[in-house]
Amino acid sequence: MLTKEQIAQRIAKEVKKGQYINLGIGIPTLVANYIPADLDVVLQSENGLLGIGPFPTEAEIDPDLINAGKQTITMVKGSAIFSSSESFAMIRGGHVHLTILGAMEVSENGDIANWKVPGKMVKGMGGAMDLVASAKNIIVAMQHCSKDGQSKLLKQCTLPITGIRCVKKIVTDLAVLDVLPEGGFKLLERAPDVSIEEIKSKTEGKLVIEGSVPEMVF
Amino acid sequence: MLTKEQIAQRIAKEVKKGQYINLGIGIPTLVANYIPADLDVVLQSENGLLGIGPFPTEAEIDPDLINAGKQTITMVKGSAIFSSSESFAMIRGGHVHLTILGAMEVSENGDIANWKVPGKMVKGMGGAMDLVASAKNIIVAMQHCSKDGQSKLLKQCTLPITGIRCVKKIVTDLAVLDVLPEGGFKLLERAPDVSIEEIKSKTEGKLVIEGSVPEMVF
Amino acid sequence: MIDKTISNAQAAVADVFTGATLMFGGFGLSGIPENCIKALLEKDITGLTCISNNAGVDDFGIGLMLKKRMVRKMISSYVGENAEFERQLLSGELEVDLIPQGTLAERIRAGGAGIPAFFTPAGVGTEVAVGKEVREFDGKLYLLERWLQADFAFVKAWKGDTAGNLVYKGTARNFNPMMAAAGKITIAEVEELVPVGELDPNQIHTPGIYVQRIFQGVNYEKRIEQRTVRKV
Amino acid sequence: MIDKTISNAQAAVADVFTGATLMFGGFGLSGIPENCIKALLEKDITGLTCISNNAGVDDFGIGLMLKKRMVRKMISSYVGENAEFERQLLSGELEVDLIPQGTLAERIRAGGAGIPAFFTPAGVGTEVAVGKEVREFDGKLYLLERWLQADFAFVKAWKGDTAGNLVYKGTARNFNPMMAAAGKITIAEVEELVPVGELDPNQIHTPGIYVQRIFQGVNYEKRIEQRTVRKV
Repeated sequence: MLTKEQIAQRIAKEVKKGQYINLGIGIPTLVANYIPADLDVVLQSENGLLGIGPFPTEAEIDPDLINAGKQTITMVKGSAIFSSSESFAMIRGGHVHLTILGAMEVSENGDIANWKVPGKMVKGMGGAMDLVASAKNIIVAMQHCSKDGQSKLLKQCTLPITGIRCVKKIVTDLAVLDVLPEGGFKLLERAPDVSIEEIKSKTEGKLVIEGSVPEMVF
Repeated sequence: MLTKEQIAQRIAKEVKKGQYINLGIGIPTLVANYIPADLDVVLQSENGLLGIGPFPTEAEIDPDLINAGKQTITMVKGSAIFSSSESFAMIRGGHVHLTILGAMEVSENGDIANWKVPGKMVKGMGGAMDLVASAKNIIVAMQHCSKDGQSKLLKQCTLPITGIRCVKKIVTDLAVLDVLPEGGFKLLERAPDVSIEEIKSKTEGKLVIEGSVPEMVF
Repeated sequence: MIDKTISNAQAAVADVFTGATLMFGGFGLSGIPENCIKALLEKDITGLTCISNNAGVDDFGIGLMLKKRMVRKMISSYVGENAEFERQLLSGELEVDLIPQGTLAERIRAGGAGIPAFFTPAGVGTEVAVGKEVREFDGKLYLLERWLQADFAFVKAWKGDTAGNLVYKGTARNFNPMMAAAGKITIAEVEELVPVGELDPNQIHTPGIYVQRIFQGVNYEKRIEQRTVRKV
Repeated sequence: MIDKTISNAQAAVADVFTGATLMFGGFGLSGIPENCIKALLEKDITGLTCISNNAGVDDFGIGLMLKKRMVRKMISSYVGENAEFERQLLSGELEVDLIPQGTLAERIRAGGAGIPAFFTPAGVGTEVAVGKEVREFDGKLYLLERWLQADFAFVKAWKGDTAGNLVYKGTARNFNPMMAAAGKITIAEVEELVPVGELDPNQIHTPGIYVQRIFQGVNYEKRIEQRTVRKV
């Protein structure tokens, strides 16, 4: 089973040179730590920044410079600041190459649920619905099962969904899976020491296995 | 009968303090010469400038600073530059208080025709259709009759129209007229030494005359 | 150019009325019009509809207006960093309209730009789509969304001139420029108010045409929600 | 950040193909991508659809592409400062789609912003409305207009950095920022190309995300159409 850091590390391998990337809160944020500098990627923050840098030192803190998680940040060289409407024009227009975000459920046709749990206080979808409706490539980082052991890879989402037919790839603590255009989770890689049987038993949606399924290599 | 300069001078009296104004090509451009400086109006150029200044001296000419008529211009203090989409956002959003433009025909319900003559080379509407569809107040500056003596204040436009029910006021070489919400040209003022009879005979559309019609005062 | 300076926040908000629709710039607590919010808190008005990406925190920003029960409805993309908010929502005192952040930004932009409606893909197939027209363009589904406008828009800029031209700083820009254009009356508070001619016309973020009143704010707290630092 | 520098205009336009849809920034001759137009003139391509507010003059700008009969269709708001243009139009060699300037600007902005269609009042009741959906919102009539996108967008900026961030100067900005966002491949030519870090992030007009190739142009003529001076 992968740790959160390892999930992030594995997702980082999906990143290509020169991409513009939006990272969601949680595990996706950790991905930044594993992207090699020579890939020259640019991180977008939907509150209006291209070129997120590392967290600031105490001396560098600027209340006028935060990320979408409201954390203080810095800018890298070559950054650009813009308004929220320009930011989502960028997202909606398909200019952001890759969106990495967490999920509570993903269905076998690529629907994602990650914003609302009936009966709990609803905080809002923020930019998630815009991101999943528009990004060219969407990778989900999540645990394979919920805390009470239920599969999060489902035939159909049970929670209110954030977007339809949008997730392209999922990296969990157990596996890497593609969402097939015709529906179904195609098993690409296993986490070290995790058996295909275990993944089968923990995937409620249709699991497609073709040929051998290698262990992830880090 | 008014000269073009006098038409411009009369229109300038319609301008109110602090207004943002878009001036079309021709007589409307001349209006700027008659607006008192203490009215603090701001002239908008739809190619992306608020705050048109006087024409430049030879030394001041900058090819990167032109008006919508493609003439070299200068900026006044407090100007702002923006893109064409922002410029028409401003126009379409009703932020420009007053548009003054020329016309080939105006109908008694406020339709305007000023962009196309069938059989002649069509150059395009430029920003005229956006301006007339959106401005809060539209004043037309034109000759009362065409060169061949036909009235330009009509029951219905005969030329392809630029916009419907938009003209609020007309200043011609003969008269100042309001376009009534219920239709009809209400005669407000006569040019010096022009009789009501002459205006009647040269206005094809419905002319409304109530009470006395004073001569213009300059 | 006309001088749009007003003496202070109290004067700027004097005519804000019960039941008005208000827009507030800011993302989280960054770039919020602190002075105007404080001045509104001194007024005896209620039943407000507030359009703001977030709803402040319990003891700062719009959260203080919620606590004083001035707000009837919030239109936001993300709320509830705020316990009083949750209480009022559950008790039915407060109504909330949650809107995808990009749709919120674009609806406000449309309000300022005279575009009554547009199509966007965000929310297709979700509960956000309920009651909305869905249309296919080039094989993809989109929702029809309407513009948002406000009686008063409150924006915060870094610098401004007396003609209302504004320059923002960093990610404190966020929703401020669109809101400036979408308010019938737009009130700008700035950290530094300068005479016309001092700001470079090429570098204006919000042209003064959108701003009806401007003043230099005082005592900016600029509270940070998530102070995150790296070890050195 | 990735370096988007390309050696020169010839290399930048190498893959522009016959039948492509192209956007050109500029208003009149101000802010046009002079170097890219020259490089396109050297190519053996035809059947182009050109989206540009104007169509140049007989011996400069897009006018030269018309003269070489590379253009099948112009999409513009105002054309015909140009005799050859008129001749081709009357002979049927050239097709022209005339669009109100604000609608043109917004359709391009929509193309970059992922908005497939929007409502605008410009053209209601005129021949521009023929064949278009008309809908009433709040008592006013609007037309439904579609986005515009291009295979290649050519933009001209004052300064740019190697990551593609652009800053324009004066009214040479005009259509350039929206077109930068609406091109599948956007090629920016700049008067001065600087290393990343030299442009203030707060003052970028076009963020580099929209730009795929950038180069420093040479020999800018910046021809003036209406040289108008005042007496001193």
